[in-house]
Amino acid sequence: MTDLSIDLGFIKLKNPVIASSGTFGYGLEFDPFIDLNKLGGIVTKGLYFSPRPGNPPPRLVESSSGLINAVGLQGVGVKKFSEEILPQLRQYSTAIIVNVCGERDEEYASVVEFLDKEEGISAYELNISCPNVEKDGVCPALDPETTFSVVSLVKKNSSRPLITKLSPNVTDIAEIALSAQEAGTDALSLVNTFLALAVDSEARKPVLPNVFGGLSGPAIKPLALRMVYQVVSRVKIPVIGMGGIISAKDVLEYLITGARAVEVGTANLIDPEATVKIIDGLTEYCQKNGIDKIESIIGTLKKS
Amino acid sequence: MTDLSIDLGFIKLKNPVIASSGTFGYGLEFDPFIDLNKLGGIVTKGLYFSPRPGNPPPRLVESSSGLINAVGLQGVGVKKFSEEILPQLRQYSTAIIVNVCGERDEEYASVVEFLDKEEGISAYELNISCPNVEKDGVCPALDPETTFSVVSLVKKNSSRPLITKLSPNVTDIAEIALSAQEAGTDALSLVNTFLALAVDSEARKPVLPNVFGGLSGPAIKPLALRMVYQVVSRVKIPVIGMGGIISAKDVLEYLITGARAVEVGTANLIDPEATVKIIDGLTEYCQKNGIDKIESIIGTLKKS
Amino acid sequence: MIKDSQARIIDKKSWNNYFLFSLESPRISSQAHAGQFIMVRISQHPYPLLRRPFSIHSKHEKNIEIFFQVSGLGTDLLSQKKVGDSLDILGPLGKGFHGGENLNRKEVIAVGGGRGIAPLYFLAKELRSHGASVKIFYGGKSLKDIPLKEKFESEGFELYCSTDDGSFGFKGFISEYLKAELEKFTPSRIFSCGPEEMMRKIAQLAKKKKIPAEFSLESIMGCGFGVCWGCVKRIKKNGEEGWVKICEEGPVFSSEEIIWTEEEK
Amino acid sequence: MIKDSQARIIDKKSWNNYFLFSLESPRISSQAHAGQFIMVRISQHPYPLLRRPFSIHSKHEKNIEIFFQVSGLGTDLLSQKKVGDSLDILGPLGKGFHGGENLNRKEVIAVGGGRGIAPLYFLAKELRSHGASVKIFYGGKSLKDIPLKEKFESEGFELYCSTDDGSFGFKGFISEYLKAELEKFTPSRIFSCGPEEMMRKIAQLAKKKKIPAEFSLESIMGCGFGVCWGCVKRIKKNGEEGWVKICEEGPVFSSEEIIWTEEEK
Ligand SMILES: Cc1cc2nc3c(=O)[nH]c(=O)nc-3n(C[C@H](O)[C@H](O)[C@H](O)COP(=O)(O)OP(=O)(O)OC[C@H]3O[C@@H](n4cnc5c(N)ncnc54)[C@H](O)[C@@H]3O)c2cc1C
Ligand SMILES: Cc1cc2nc3c(=O)[nH]c(=O)nc-3n(C[C@H](O)[C@H](O)[C@H](O)COP(=O)(O)OP(=O)(O)OC[C@H]3O[C@@H](n4cnc5c(N)ncnc54)[C@H](O)[C@@H]3O)c2cc1C
Ligand SMILES: Cc1cc2nc3c(=O)[nH]c(=O)nc-3n(C[C@H](O)[C@H](O)[C@H](O)COP(=O)(O)O)c2cc1C
Ligand SMILES: Cc1cc2nc3c(=O)[nH]c(=O)nc-3n(C[C@H](O)[C@H](O)[C@H](O)COP(=O)(O)O)c2cc1C
Ligand code: FES
Ligand code: FES
Repeated sequence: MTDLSIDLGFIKLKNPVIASSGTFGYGLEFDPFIDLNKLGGIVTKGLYFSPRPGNPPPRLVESSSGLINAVGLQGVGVKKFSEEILPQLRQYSTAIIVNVCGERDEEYASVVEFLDKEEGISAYELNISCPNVEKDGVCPALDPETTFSVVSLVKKNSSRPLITKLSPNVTDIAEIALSAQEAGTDALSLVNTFLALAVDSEARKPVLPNVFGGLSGPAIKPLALRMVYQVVSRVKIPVIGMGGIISAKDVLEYLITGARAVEVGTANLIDPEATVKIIDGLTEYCQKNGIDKIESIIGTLKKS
Repeated sequence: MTDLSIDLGFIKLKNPVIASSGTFGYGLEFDPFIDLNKLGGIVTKGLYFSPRPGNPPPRLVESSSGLINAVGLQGVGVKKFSEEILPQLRQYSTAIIVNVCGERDEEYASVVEFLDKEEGISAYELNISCPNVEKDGVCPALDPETTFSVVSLVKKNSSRPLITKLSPNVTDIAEIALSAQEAGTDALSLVNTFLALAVDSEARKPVLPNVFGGLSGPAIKPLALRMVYQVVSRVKIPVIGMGGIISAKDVLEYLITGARAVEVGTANLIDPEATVKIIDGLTEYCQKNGIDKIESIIGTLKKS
Repeated sequence: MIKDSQARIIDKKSWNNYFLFSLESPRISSQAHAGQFIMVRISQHPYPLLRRPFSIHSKHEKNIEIFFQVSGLGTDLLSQKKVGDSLDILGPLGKGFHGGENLNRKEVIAVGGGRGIAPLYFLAKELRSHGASVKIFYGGKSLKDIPLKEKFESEGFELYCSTDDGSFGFKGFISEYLKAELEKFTPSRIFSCGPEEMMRKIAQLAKKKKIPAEFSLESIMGCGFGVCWGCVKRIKKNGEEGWVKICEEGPVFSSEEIIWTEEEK
Repeated sequence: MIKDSQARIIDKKSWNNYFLFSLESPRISSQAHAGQFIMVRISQHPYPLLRRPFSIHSKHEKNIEIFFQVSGLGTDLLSQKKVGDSLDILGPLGKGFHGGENLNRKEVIAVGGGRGIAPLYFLAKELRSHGASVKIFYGGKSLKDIPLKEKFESEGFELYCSTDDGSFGFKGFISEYLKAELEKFTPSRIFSCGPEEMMRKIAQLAKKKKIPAEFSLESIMGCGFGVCWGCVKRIKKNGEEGWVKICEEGPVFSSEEIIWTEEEK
């Protein structure tokens, strides 16, 4: 029997495969397609304190092996989430992680404060890295100080483990990672989407009314994997890797590089069974290669 | 008659399509395939003062719609370049731009000093942004101060126009652009490749012995285009855009966004006729749309 | 919602750049209603990346049909698939058309423009099975853009065609033809699918004449099953206006629900 | 060097995951020498992105052949092309084998492992046309990995086969078979193409026996025509050692030129 479980310290996952925020709805939408109990975890769609309208359409545009989105974190707000969605999610035996958003540090803190009273949440993922909320792609994760400020405030207000989600749109992601670690985050997840522009050459205007969007999907994998590499060697806390994962092989690359778990995003849109297929692929890989515990491959990347 | 010519101020190009450094050899290799006189310009392979061995193989790995390279600027050095290559290149009537490299600021300066005595060079492109020379991807273009220092030194030592090539691996590329402008560069070209990692999950090691490589090709286009957008609104000097261009439509997107010319890289490897086909495509586009001068579309992106 | 990764193409017809595929997918077929759609995976590789949405054009026992126009890379690649190939599809998705009941002896109109005709064949047959008498208004740029003409005729639907260039039927937009005909009679309902500009005009007509109307909207879709929030349109429901996912709540909405955006170009 | 974007596949054979394509490309055919290769564009879209290199397996008037094994995505997609499809190819590239002259009555050996047999058919015919008597050593993992056996036999070449599992011919590596045979006679030249490990062993044998030898190397190629510096191997030429582009200076080098790297795994 292959053991796919992963210990993040503050939480034990059935396996390293977590569905990523914004690409998995509130989780329940996948029930017709897969057994949600099989997942390592689910990160719910970005949640602000109040309901959010999101950006005007078009919100999506495809690029070569990539997807650019400017959804702009449309969502239901904490109240509706707690009353209508969480009770349903609780019934599944998988880690429920809530992706927490805010316009200012205080909003992040109040989301966490509100949710702290609710049961059935395993951890918070602090989304300080969404590139398509403010017009110019600015977000707290671009700077070590703004990162420190929001992470430490939220940590103070939360009784649950905190995963801080980093932005790839920086010169030195390890610097931001260290700042988040210093501020008390329990883990890091990386990366959020890459700031991108698509231009409609016929209309001579940006395809997205928001101008910028965030690039995700296979196109970004080599960049995201590099960032995981840069971060794991510098921090002590667990790192959850993501960006362009569509197969078990992709997951192995992240784990070998040093991520302790991964999130699968865009792949869910293309194939609602993606997460489960990947988990099956991991089991198969371990069996073929005589690996009893998948944890044993984490961070085994040889110096070249 | 459609006028594809572009005035960069310091140099007039036949058309906005320049072959990019490192993907076009020393230019001559394309002679069997295309008429080099048709190009807007050619940027030769990165040139250090002395010959350079480059990195051990494998140097290339393909990713989804992208190419990761760690060639490491293997090259012949200024002496052989001036004696054997430049005399042949001079015979073509297209702008010859030499991509200048250096391990320290002084080496950049001495390359330029040496070449200043040679005829037939239209401009230098200062490559301060190659991510696969130093093991960790560090290069001068990651920081406004190191950028300022090398650009101003080279500018002092050069009698020719200077194009500074920027790195995409930064938080705020406009800040670096402004620093290069202040240091006296005549133009900017962006972007060089994105710092990337490919992992061989079977061997559990990086695919490239150099560990990191630079990602180019269609995968990066939305990111590169975004950076051109961010830079053109902040600087006064001309911007040459590049990243993932494979068609005339891609070029139009860059020009509309505000680039005054473009460089075509990876596309040359896939199709040695790529540049000429793109130029033909631009002519066709202009004719169809009643555009007399292609310059008229530069920077015409509407606010969304 | 079912994922059928082995929906075999059992028949293929084409007219210029319009294609009709018959897909064997018993489970999807058994659940499908008019106005619902499927998401088709074009490639097993990440290029093109996303699935593409297509209305269910008709169903016959174990099979469903899609009718599409080549409009870009994805549809181009799809059009090259051959009989015997299998497609990976999700469906039936969305809520489809609503007004299919109590139509006995009533006259209803379905207006399709270009590829927008796709869902109206299924709808027309469903409406007829509910007792309605269905008139089809079918517009295209030119004769070659109304390839389903014969198909509707052979099923005995009353057909009103228009072409922009006058190469067949009424010369002008289908909305203009409809406007002229609405002077002569008043249907109890209008259903429509096609370019947004066409649908907006029809919505205005329907409003003026106080005819209930439903429209099938298009949007770029990331997933088709409600998880990406990519496909929203401005919709007013229960007095509240907001960005509503058309893959989940639509793609069909009534004229009162849709906030038409102004032509942008 | 020619770009032929319309090289039509006029014949296709296959054995398990080995494929033989005959391509109509008169201009490339007329210039081709044994050991040269072509770069094949797999997709008109950017996935997979790069062309893939294949040795010229043979030429017949207007046609060239390639023989390849499915080893990944690119070769998999290539194997799905059909007779009548056109390929976009560049060639002939590289310098090919050198030792093709003054071989009258001389005995030479060509050793191929797996897909590495590809260039040796063209070579063997060229060598024979220069008067040499050619022995072919052909190794594979199993019988199914030496599909060109009959083809060489029917051309009358003396064939020595080995399989790792002993399912056909000598049981063991082809280099071991060669070693055993070299006890019996000494050829005037050895030519080889196949896995690096195999070629290294053959180079050692050749060196010990002082037999001049040439090897066709493989490498990941970005362009195939010398502009990306991606394909380098460690080569010593005129006393100088360095990273040499094998697409331009090779892919064939003599044993003295090649600096064999140690097995890494
Ligand atoms: C619910 C629904 C049902 C549809 N039913 C049909 C149908 O039955 N028959 C048919 O021919 N077409 C239908 N469409 C439109 C069809 O999905 C698009 O034509 C197709 O996705 C274009 O893909 P492409 O790769 O060929 O084009 P691309 O190269 O992706 O784009 C070409 C053009 O099509 C637009 N486009 C891309 N994706 C979509 C999309 N999802 N919806 C609308 N426009 C898009 C792009 O903005 C661009 O202008 C439907 C769309 C929706 C949302
Ligand atoms: C000069 C030359 C001539 C060749 N001739 C033949 C031939 O006649 N018949 C034949 O079957 N094969 C030949 N090859 C090898 C062939 O090019 C590769 O098998 C092919 O490129 C793999 O592509 P892929 O997309 O199927 O595999 P990928 O998915 O790209 O990779 C699969 C495996 O193949 C390796 N690989 C990828 N590209 C190359 C490459 N260019 N060279 C070597 N290994 C590679 C990868 O590292 C990986 O291990 C030749 C290679 C060279 C350099
Ligand atoms: C449509 C869409 C919506 C997203 N919404 C969120 C979000 O609400 N919160 C968040 O932290 N990340 C969001 N993301 C980012 C993803 O969670 C993930 O970080 C990113 O897509 C990279 O992973 P991938 O390449 O596997 O998609 C979104 C991504 C997409 C494509
Ligand atoms: C194989 C290879 C070698 C390169 N060598 C150089 C170089 O010597 N100097 C340089 O400034 N850029 C070099 N580049 C970067 C390209 O000039 C270009 O900036 C980058 O590839 C992005 O453009 P593209 O997506 O069109 O390829 C190289 C790129 C590739 C793929
Ligand atoms: S297409 Fe994803 S939510 Fe509608
Ligand atoms: S493959 Fe590009 S130089 Fe050899």
